[in-house]
Amino acid sequence: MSDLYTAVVDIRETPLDPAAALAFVSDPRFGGINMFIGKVREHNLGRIVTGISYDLFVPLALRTFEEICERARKEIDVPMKLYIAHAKGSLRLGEIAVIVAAGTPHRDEAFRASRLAIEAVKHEAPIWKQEHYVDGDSAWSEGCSLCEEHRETERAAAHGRTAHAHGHEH
Amino acid sequence: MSDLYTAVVDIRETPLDPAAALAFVSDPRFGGINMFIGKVREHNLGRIVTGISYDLFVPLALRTFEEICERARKEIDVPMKLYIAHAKGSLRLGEIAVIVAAGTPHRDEAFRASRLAIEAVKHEAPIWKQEHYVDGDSAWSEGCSLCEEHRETERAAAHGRTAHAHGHEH
Amino acid sequence: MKVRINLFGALRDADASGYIELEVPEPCTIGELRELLRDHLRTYAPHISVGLVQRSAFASNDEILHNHRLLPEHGQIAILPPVSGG
Amino acid sequence: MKVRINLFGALRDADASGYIELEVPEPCTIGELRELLRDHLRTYAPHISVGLVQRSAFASNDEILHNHRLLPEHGQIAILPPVSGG
Repeated sequence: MSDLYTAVVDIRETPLDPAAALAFVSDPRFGGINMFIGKVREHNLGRIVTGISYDLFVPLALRTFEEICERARKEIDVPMKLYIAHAKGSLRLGEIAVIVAAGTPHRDEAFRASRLAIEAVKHEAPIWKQEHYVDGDSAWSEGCSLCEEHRETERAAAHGRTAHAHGHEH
Repeated sequence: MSDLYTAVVDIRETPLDPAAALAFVSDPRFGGINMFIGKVREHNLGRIVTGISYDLFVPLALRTFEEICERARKEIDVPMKLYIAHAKGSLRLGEIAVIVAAGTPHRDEAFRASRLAIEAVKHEAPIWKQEHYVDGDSAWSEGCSLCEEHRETERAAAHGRTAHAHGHEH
Repeated sequence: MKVRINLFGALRDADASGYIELEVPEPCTIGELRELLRDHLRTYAPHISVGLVQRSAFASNDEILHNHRLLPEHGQIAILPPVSGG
Repeated sequence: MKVRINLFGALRDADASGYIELEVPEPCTIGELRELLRDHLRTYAPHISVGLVQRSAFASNDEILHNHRLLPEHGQIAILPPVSGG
């Protein structure tokens, strides 16, 4: 398991660190490293955002990250190091919310592992985003149901377009 | 053009710098950043590699990087910052040969821009890799022809499997 | 038995304490707990949408618990509204 | 006219100086230059494979020059074997 690093980072204590992610996934066996960084951006759905608060159910979030790592390893099936870290707390514009990094022998594998991981973090991990707007208002983002019964309904409603095609943007 | 950064870095002077790449592609408009890093790895095609020398035709390489950036912008068609830097000179095991980074509003765009850029760098930029092996031997890597006449032949030989399906691994 | 339901995300607005305690029959399935919570919120937190409870999952520290599952014995559970990480 | 062909990658092994100078007719197409270079290498650098020259592209500082193009007037050109960056 030392090839997998998963963390929930309380950003009152320390920011997320891309250099640490790169160092973790580097290895003499690996020629390809892919890293995805999610940051707080200025606009969402037409409103001006000043910050985001992230709420997490930490024990299950960490367990979900580990499961995601195991799945990436199984699906891509090459030697691999994976790093998943998500912020907890209140972030300002431009701060890092999530880092996913993958080191693998070749580039295609690194891109695939990193993409798989970030999609799974977004759709499966118990994490909630509350956006704060310039006018002082706040709103919890529309999200992705973890409830299997409900997912089936969403899927049917999407008429099989894709497995994940409900209305919200994420 | 200030949204595009392209460089050939003489690694006798300075190493490639992932932090600089991330800083360059960061922007309040962007929620997604994807970075690919190519490193010298220990093994290639079963031989133990101790280092790689990169030869570049610099003016055309830089022009090619710029063309790649313009193409990414056109194909993906969202606000975007792109960073492409390639090492020139002799690298040791674990050192960085290439960095591609893309900042965009959303994550799918960042992944696509970064992937498009690294594929184009590998297949189109005038760069040559000489591998040095533990036994003292060296070899220039088999590569991808820039010669249109020859590409057609390669494509025909590949029986239309993919547009780029010749025998070598890269 | 008494169960403590820990709240997250938009459901934190249901109670400032961060949890809701309910008296439930024993044994109690997740589906039954969902009904009881819905009734509770209708009375004590009418600003919370019924649809949100419907789209939420219940979970232990280790896994999502679907409607047919039984309540964990230690009487602690989390309710997870639709997620929006990253 | 005299043309200087700058060498890269595996073709550097054709001449330690990093370039080859050839006398060529004027005007001269890239296709004709390719033939002349092949003949030259057959004599002066027989260890270089003819196939490698065939798979190589000629280029100015700005662009690849295909076989039907004319040699640039300043008499400098690069020959680019198959590329392998990244």
